[in-house]
Amino acid sequence: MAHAHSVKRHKGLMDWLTTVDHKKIGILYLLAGGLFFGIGGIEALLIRLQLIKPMNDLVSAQTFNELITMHGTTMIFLGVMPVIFALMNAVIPLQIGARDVAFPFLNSLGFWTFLFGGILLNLSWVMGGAPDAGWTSYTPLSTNTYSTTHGVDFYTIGLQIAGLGTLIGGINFLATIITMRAPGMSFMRMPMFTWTAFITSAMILFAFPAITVGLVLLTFDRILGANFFEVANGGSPVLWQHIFWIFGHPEVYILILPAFGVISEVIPTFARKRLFGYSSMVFATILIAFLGFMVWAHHMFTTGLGPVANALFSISTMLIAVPTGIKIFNWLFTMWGGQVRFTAANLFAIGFIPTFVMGGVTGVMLASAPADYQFHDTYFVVAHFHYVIVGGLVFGLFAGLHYWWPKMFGRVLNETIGKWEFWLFAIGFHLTFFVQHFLGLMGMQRRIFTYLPNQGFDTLNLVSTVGAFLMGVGVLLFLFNTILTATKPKGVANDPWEDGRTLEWTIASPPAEYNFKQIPLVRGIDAYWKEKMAGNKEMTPAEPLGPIHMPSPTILPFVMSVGIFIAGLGMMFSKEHFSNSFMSLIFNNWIVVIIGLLITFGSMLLRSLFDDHGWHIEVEELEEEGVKA
Amino acid sequence: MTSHAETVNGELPHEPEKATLEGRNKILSFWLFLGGEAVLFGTLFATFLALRNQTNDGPTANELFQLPMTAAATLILLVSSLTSVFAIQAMHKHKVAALRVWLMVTVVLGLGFLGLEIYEFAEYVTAEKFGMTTSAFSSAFYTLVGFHGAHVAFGVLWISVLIGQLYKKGLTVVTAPKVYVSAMYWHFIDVVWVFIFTVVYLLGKVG
Amino acid sequence: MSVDQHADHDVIKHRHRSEGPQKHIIVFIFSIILTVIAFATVAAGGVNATFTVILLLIMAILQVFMQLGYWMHLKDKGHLMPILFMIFGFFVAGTAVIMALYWVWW
Amino acid sequence: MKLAISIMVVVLLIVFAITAYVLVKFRRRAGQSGVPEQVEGNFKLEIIWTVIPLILVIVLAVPTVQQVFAFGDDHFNDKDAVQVKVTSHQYWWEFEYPQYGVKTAQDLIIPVKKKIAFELKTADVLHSFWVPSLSGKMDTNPDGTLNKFSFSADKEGVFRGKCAELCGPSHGFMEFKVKSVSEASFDKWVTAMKAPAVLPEDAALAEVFKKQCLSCHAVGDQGGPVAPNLTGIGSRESVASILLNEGQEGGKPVKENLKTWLDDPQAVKPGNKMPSPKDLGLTDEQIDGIADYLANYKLNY
Repeated sequence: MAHAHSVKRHKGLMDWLTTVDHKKIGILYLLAGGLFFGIGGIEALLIRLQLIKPMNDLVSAQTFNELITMHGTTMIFLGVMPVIFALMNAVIPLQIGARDVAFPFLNSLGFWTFLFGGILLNLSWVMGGAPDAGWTSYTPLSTNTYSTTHGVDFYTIGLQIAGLGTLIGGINFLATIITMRAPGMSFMRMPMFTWTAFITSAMILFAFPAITVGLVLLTFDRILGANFFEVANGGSPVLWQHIFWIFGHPEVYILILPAFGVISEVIPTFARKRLFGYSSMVFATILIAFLGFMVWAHHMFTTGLGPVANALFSISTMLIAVPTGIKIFNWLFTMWGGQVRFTAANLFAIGFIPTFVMGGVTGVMLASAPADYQFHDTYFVVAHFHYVIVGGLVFGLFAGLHYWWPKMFGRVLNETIGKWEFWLFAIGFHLTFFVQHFLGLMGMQRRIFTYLPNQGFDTLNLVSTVGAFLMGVGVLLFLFNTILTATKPKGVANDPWEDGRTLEWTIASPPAEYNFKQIPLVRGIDAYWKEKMAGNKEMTPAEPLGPIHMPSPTILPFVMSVGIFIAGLGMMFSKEHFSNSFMSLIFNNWIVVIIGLLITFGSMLLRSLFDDHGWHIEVEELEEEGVKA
Repeated sequence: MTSHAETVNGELPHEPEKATLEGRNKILSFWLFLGGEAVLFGTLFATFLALRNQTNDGPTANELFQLPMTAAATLILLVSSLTSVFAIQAMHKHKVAALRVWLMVTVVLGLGFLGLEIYEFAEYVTAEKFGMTTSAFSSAFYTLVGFHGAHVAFGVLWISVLIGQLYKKGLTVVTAPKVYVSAMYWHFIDVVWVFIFTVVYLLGKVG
Repeated sequence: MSVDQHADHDVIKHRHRSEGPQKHIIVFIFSIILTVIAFATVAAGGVNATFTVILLLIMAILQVFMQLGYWMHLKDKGHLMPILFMIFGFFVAGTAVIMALYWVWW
Repeated sequence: MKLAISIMVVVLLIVFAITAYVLVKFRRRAGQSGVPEQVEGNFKLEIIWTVIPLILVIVLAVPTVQQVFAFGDDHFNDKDAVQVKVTSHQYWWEFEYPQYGVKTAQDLIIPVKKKIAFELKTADVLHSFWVPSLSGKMDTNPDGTLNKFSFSADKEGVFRGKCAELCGPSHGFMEFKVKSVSEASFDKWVTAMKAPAVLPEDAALAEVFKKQCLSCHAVGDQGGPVAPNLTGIGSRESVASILLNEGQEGGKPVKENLKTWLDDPQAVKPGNKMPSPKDLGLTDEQIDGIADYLANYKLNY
């Protein structure tokens, strides 16, 4: 094994298409997430423009429904999920002291599958109309009878493909965190972000199969004429709601938990104080995840499940307030007695706390079924979930991006612009969504494309729209900041915030391909901080310097994803009537689907038949780089 | 991490599937995957249970199902599960030839099961006028049992590819985890079938 | 693998080799018996329906436990994570089934 | 709900106060270099902020459960309840009073202070029946999952009703009105509804109306059930639920609204199922005549 295999090292575009390096895949996730976040943001601004005044006719009713559907779907599945995965990819292996993830190949496959699913979904805009039944796609509105374009097909197939990618990513991170931790890093010494990534991945594992089934059933209804949700033939629309929310509620915790993790990293660093109540934080995270699977029907109080179900789900939902409260107070007491520094990252993290608490208290109010009969499907709900998802998750993501940007790119984002971003975004956010609580209480339902005057909605909607544009400016500033920073020279210190506590700050920014020359020995929670306090400059290595085995880059994940993409398109149009006879031939006979699947399974076969021996970075090379550094 | 030392000395360890970190990772994450599969099939079962009485004037479970055929399918799959246990035992004893034979028996039994299922479905569609579009019950039935059937088909293909690799590459620390994982998959298929014959067929007969 | 296992490789190997197929054949026979009980109860008919349902479910769960434990080695050491994840998988699947039984029609 | 809001406001104030205090008191000062004490946690504090929220949750849960069960009671067969079967359509509401043998659309007439017991059903996609100022909402589901609930209006007046579940392009326009009237008026209304249909006086126009409109709509004892019942449409609060009639803020004369609607239904309510009268071959004069007839088709109650 000592002898090194020669390996093709790609340059430029090919390098990015074939990379299996978690740090590069993290950047790819960030780019893809940024793209979809931008698309979702533009959709949001169009929605707000349409609602700026009563009886507005900027967009048609149909277009508006497409906009809200795509805004929700894009933001949830394609906008914030990949940014979460970007941070997880960029940080988790470093935090646990690993050279890579457990399955570099799967990591790449997960990304490309996700990306092609997202592209497929967004192609709907130019291929005959976007989905229009809401991001929840309640049946029968989303069945063939009432949604006659291919929009919902793009939704079902695109999300299945993107979901597959997410699931693969989730399993990869679970395995990575379980088996790849550095010596000495027990579960109870893992950084909080790693913990939340672990729990989030577990939730992905258990929640995504449910939505996959739901989407398969809806696809079968729409394409194969099955009757799962066809009322006339015995199907049940309520069943769709259950399946959707059995996935859907865990999904929102999948989103928020990583934000909790980011906050738990950023606040201690900038307060120069260890996380208060680490064990109770871990416990609270697990409890939230567990309860998250038992509250789904609180989205269905008005469906009419009956008093027993409504009472049960009311109580289980309220219980979630307890572990969440634990977290809030732990963060506050982390800062208590510390030395809080107001960097851009920390501003977002601190801003997260009151904002998220506001989303939390409206959540408890919604948890009460009798009150929800009034609140449900109004702008009160819209305000609530934007407070937790934007005020919670997106604040958390911005905190994380500012915090780890130097580790990912070797450059610190401009702090002054960063602070402007925060204030614009935060003020815009509250302007947009705070007033929506009152709109909801006054009786404005969600998902209406316009509203009659004289209901007292006009001014508040105008304020909301103005706020949305302020948020938009904040996001543009962030974009500008990243571009500006990219023009600056690389080369920040290993620990640019000077108070880094975890392993990622012990290595170069950005880290070498192999992350750790020698795997570090972990002696306690906040491993790096512990060494610092003991007066050490570096971690104690847990192994002698030796050749490092690296996985080979490969194009197969990309090809496999292209195959799935083709099969998905083929599936969608299999019942379409084409004027072109060649198109009818290949689509109506499932030839396209078969070609797509052959590409995918063929690549899988290739992967199985030809072992990847990888390649080695030799000791001499490592030492050379050591000298250079 | 002792994995490297074990592969270097050239001799295959007792449990070759767990000799390398890659192998152990593979097995662990396959378990995780099976946890997700449990939810997948759980949701399909839930769908079936919710729609089991929605027959829309089409055939009902009681009219449709023939116990002898289900019993035969059950026996075939159960035996194939046992043969894949034998395959793993052969692997642990480094008897590559026996391993290949047991895997082949498993594949043949899997094909037998698939044949029975296809025959059953064809019978329902032609003789009983019970197709995917007949009723909500029929959709749920074909989707649940069909998903399981697709899993069996994939398993058959997968194990066949592995048999080929065992001929070409022999039993190594790279091929062993693959064989082990495929056996886990095969057992899981059998576990799902236990629930299918109970919930779909037997409880369908009970009504 | 612990250190003494390495030290005494041959003995270990021998001990492992002696692990024969008996255990698995017993599991197989058990599975067959449980299956036969289930099929026979239904085929015989006339038994109280509620009782049959409960009996069938018990037979199925017993069989699944045996196969997971022995054939898939979940009862062996070092399977904490697989056990945790399988339990939670079955838990989520179970909630879905409860949903289907009680909260879809009213 | 007041209890919930007050508890939540208190929680918010506490968190905001602690946040503000921490941010002011413990900001890093220039030249500060020492390392603060690394506190692992505080068992007592952690217990406190676990137990207190738990108690608050219990305080909230008890009334919630009581209300859930109270709301879940079925009053449909109460002796003194007025039964109303609501059927929702894309994008209009049908109200049937089985005790009186009356069917109407869009304007739900109810006697004040009496319990109105609803049975909710949809004819197509899911909708949700909601009168914000009178009660919470309930989904309208297909057969097998029908919902029942009840409310009563304390005072006479007109209340806005809405659809709260996305149901297609005109979801936002799927409104209705609840008109709470005295019991005497209600009885008069029922009698008026059961009176024989009044058709256009002009025989030719009546023929056109019967042929083109009554194939789907109904007036009195004539016509079909597919589209909204038009009996007494002249005295309703709106045309097509969003063209408000005189008497409401921003309202216009009934006839004008009817003409707007008949002129191009799709322009008023995108995606609705009504064919354009012009496409059916009606002339402008005929449309005008029908609008005039409908505007004057009033019920006296």
